[in-house]
Amino acid sequence: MSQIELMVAGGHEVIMEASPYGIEKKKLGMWIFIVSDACTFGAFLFAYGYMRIGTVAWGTPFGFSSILNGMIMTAVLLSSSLTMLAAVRAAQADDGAAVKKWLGATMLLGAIFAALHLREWFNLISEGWRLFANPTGGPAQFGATFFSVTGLHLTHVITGVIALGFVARGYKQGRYDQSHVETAGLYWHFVDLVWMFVFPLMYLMNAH
Amino acid sequence: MKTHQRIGATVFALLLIVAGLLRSTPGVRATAMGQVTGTVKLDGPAPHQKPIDMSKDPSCAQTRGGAPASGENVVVGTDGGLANVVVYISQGLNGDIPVASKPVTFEQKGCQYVPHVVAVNPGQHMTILNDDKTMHNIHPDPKPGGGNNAFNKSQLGGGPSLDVTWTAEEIAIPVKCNVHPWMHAFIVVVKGPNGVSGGNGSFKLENVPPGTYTLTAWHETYGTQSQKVTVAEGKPVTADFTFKAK
Amino acid sequence: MAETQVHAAHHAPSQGFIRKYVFSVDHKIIGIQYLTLSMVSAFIGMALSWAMRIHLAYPDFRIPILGWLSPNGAPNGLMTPEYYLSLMTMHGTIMAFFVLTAAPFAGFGNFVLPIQVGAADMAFPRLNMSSFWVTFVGFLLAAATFFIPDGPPLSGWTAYAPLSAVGSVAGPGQGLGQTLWVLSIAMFCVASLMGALNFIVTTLDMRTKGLTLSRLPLSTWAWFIDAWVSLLAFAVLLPCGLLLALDRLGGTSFFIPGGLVFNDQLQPHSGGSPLLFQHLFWFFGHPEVYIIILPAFGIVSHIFPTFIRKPLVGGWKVITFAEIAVGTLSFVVWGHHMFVSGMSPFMAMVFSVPTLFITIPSVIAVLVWVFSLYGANIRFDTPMLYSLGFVSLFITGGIGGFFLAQPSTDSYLHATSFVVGHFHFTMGLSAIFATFAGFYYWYPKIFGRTMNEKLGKLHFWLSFVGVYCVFITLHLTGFAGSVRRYSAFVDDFMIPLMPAQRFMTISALLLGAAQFIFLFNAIWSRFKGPKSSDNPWGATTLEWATTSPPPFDNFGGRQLTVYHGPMEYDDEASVMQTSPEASIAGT
Amino acid sequence: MAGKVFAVVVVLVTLVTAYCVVTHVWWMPVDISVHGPKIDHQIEETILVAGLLFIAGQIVLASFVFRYGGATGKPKQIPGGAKPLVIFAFVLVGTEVLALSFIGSKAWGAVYFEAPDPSSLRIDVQAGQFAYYFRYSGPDGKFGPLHPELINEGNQNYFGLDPDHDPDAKDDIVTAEIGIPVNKPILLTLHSKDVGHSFYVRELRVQQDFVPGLSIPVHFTAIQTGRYEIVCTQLCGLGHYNMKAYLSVLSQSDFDDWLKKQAAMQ
Repeated sequence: MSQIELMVAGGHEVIMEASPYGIEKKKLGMWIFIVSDACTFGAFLFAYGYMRIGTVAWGTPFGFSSILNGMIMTAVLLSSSLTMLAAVRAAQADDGAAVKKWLGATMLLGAIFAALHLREWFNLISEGWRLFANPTGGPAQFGATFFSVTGLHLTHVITGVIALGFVARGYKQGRYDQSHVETAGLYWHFVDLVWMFVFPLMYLMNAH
Repeated sequence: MKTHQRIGATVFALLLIVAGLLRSTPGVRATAMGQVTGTVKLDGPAPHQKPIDMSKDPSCAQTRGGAPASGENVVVGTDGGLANVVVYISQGLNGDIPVASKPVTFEQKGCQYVPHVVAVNPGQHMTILNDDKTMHNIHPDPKPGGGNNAFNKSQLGGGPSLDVTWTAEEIAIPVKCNVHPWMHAFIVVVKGPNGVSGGNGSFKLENVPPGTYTLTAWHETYGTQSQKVTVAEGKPVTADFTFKAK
Repeated sequence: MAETQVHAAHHAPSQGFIRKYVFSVDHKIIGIQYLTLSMVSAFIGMALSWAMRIHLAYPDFRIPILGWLSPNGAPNGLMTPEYYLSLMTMHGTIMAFFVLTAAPFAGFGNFVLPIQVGAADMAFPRLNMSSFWVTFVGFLLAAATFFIPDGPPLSGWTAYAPLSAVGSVAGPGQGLGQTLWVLSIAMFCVASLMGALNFIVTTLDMRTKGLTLSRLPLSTWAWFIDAWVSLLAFAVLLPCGLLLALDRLGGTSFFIPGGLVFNDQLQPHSGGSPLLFQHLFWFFGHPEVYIIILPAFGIVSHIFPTFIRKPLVGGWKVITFAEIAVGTLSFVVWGHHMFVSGMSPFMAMVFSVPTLFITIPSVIAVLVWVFSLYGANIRFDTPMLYSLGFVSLFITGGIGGFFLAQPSTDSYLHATSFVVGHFHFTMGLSAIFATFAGFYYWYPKIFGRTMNEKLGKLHFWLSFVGVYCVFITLHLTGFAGSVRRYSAFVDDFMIPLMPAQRFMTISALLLGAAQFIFLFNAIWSRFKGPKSSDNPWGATTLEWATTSPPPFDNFGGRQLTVYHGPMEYDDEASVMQTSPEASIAGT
Repeated sequence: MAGKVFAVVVVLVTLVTAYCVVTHVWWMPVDISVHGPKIDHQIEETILVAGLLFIAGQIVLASFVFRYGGATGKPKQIPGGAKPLVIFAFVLVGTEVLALSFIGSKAWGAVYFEAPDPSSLRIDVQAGQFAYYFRYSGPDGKFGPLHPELINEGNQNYFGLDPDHDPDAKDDIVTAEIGIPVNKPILLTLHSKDVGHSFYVRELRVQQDFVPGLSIPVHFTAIQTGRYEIVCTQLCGLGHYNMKAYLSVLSQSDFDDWLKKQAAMQ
């Protein structure tokens, strides 16, 4: 619903000027959030880079299977961006069934990503990696940075899956409209984009 | 109603008095207490104790009146008497072991701890005094999980005394002052009678109930030694220890 | 959260005390809540500074109330060194975050900005409410540190690692107290980010018809720029705090290097870098001082035209671009806090140049204010006096910056009381003066009553002179090498400075006492002050185009149209922004 | 009225401040280092530049407030509008800050970019809560390696030396006070055993933080004998205010005697 319709819905005959940039306020808010969140991720990755440069004998625990797992995760997350795109398209076309279908697909892919990621985590943990421990006896910085950076990303993914669930339900019940789907889509693409930084930095650079 | 209350109150008061009397009766049969005395000696040359440079805080030298200070890890008196050895009963005490009622004093004087080693009972009060013009922080560091709480607290020069108690037995809690890093001391928390050897190596355990005990001597550098003693009513027993210099 | 529901809520004020005054989504109530929280915090912070100043100048003076509050920290009312440092840490934290960041930005911004853009509320009212309540929880966490056995942390508001990261081995207060502190700051970050987001979207999206960016009131401009700086800076402090919390609670070593020995015991950490903490902290920390001062710029630039009865020199553009330049440059100067920290000396020079160049936009802003007075008809109401006081303090504070921006001179003055004097002038008292200006200015709008002018002026004179007495003296003792963050002066070197210490303490006590005049005035006028008209100052912006206090939806459902910029003044004449009359000042 | 009072107060405050700075009511102590005069000169230079801005700014503010208080006729803008102000700020202040950057960076470079003299006397400095300790390499000219796990302040092993196993550590001399020969280049290596500390000697015009995990070099030459305070300026905990040591600048022969005496005390 645009600003103009909103004002009418509020019972006012006066018409408020539409947003100067033609962006609905939730979407604008999401963009601003993304700017801020990018800074947060940036600071985490800066800390990682700082640690990485300053540490001799950095632990590189990832073998072929982990990298393969990471590639699959990347593929899954990228596909979820595509399904998200389809959901937004469907919302724009006002195709409720399709929105439901594509949002469901996105959530499923997000959940698969999270599951694969957690599998990787548990592998590392069973190998003895912790936030503060390196099973090979070297510096513990890999564990600290890997778990915190990917943990932050994983939190974003899981939050996203839950949020998509709310959006899907709201859309089905008619409380939410296309703008909500688009806003959620913005967030989802951002989470994907972040992964495009996290994957090479945290996985590829730590392959032995 | 009124009478009931009065009777109730009287009964209650009587009960309190009886309970108090019971409580104050010592668990051990009141007999004449024994005493253990002895001397701790060091066999061999005493290691060199480094002099301490206190120039960091000029007020230390002032309070010392220019008296030089040196490390106190091994303090040997005349005739090879070893000071700062805690002698206590490590086995044989049973039942309700009384807690010494007199507080021990632990002073900071001339930027050193006096005494360098102090022994207390769990629950016994310890009075910490700062006789210096400068601020000290008292920083005991008991083993984690041992029941005693670490703390780190400053005490201004001439400031009010601190009152501390320890809850669990612990042989040698190190104490430090971070403002004057050379300052260190040990607090030994043991149950029952105990004594710390003085400058000539002599010590005394008072109020030891008759019985057979394992007597243990602990020194911060040389570790522990034990021996059996039998204490009879009202008779002083002698027990000597000799530590071998490393 | 359907849009329609929120929208409907704007126009039907919630019923019941709790929904109306406590968990209110009304930006005006939230603004007042922020201002109240700041005022309480400010008096707490001031009391802490009193205690510290008394202790410094009269070390044997007993402060019984401290002995009662913390028998451990101040036995018999005599402060221990660790308690002094705890009070200092909390003074810095409370003042920097809960007063200086909260009052001029979140407080006035919340109350005024939506009205100034002609909106019924902020873009996201519920988010706005959460901002305040998250801030409040953060405040409670910080305040709670006073009541835990170990006391508040003592690592300063900058919480440098590893002192703040290793836990209680580093000293009293570094256990639970420091953990609560980190959580409190993380809360504050989250709240500030939500607030900044709301401010930006409201300014961009909620403006009424005809209110182009070039017609925005200068205060709105400043809040808008400030929101951007907040958004980027707090987004970095948050991870900085999270990593610090991980070091403290998760056993990581982001900020803790290997080989540390506390109490003769080797610590289990390895591989971290204390400099990483400093980089992350100051990447936030320097913009933070501009987060504090930019709203002050805005408030003063907004008040000036009303009381000089003409537009500022250069119109909205010069001052606004100066603010944008300051905000942008603030992100590339953080290294000047680290000149003597072991950072590469080459980097010191790299950071020195932008630090010196940030002077240029600041000087432009000052020149705009000063030269706007030329040929004016200045009215000296209390808000204007405070604005003029702000300009004077800001000039004085800015001058100290020259010394601290150059690594060579900073290497002598760093960590002396010169720095303390400098930042109290620039970001502390300047921002406080602007806040007072805003308070006296908007009070009639907020409460519908006018504050007592005589008491206001008395408050101003005492404050103005008091500030100079205290903080110029700090500069001077700094030249003499008096070191900051000392809980007592035992050096041979510092003892000759004791007369200066006593002078500052007495001045600070008087300065603080003057604030009670303000407190009395603010509370008394709320109930007994003369009723105010809708536009008592003859101002032109939208907040004066509605009743005092404004109705629930700000304009009673009216949709305003804006025809002019905010500075339509010409002597007695002025044209409201909403008036279709011809422009008289060409804005 | 209020405007006139304001103007008078501002002028008074400005004059008193300027007086205090110019007459050095509280001032920097005597300078005893070779590089110090460069820093002092830079401070004087900055006082001149910034002081002029300060006085000019306050006086102009005061005079405008004095002159334009109340109704003085139809308001007018300054001739030329904001352009001259912006140009002034860019050109004059810009030149000023550029000049300060250049001259200041020379002073900075002279202190920090100059390589330490190879013949410098090397001294290790260890800071910890809340004291400094200093280490001289002894006759062999070599510092023994450090073993943090061996640090035991009660035994006065402040650095964590292991003289029983490290031959280089055998003759290391650890002192609580730093003695240096006058007119000889000194190279300190700063390391901290616990938290951040700082090494500040006002008379030397040296202030440098200790950063745990880093070894930071500092070099200087003292040109005047005497005993000076070293104080900590980086908040390090409850004993921060009491964390200090003394620097003794001695003649070469006094220094040799002093070091011998310290060696005997090990």
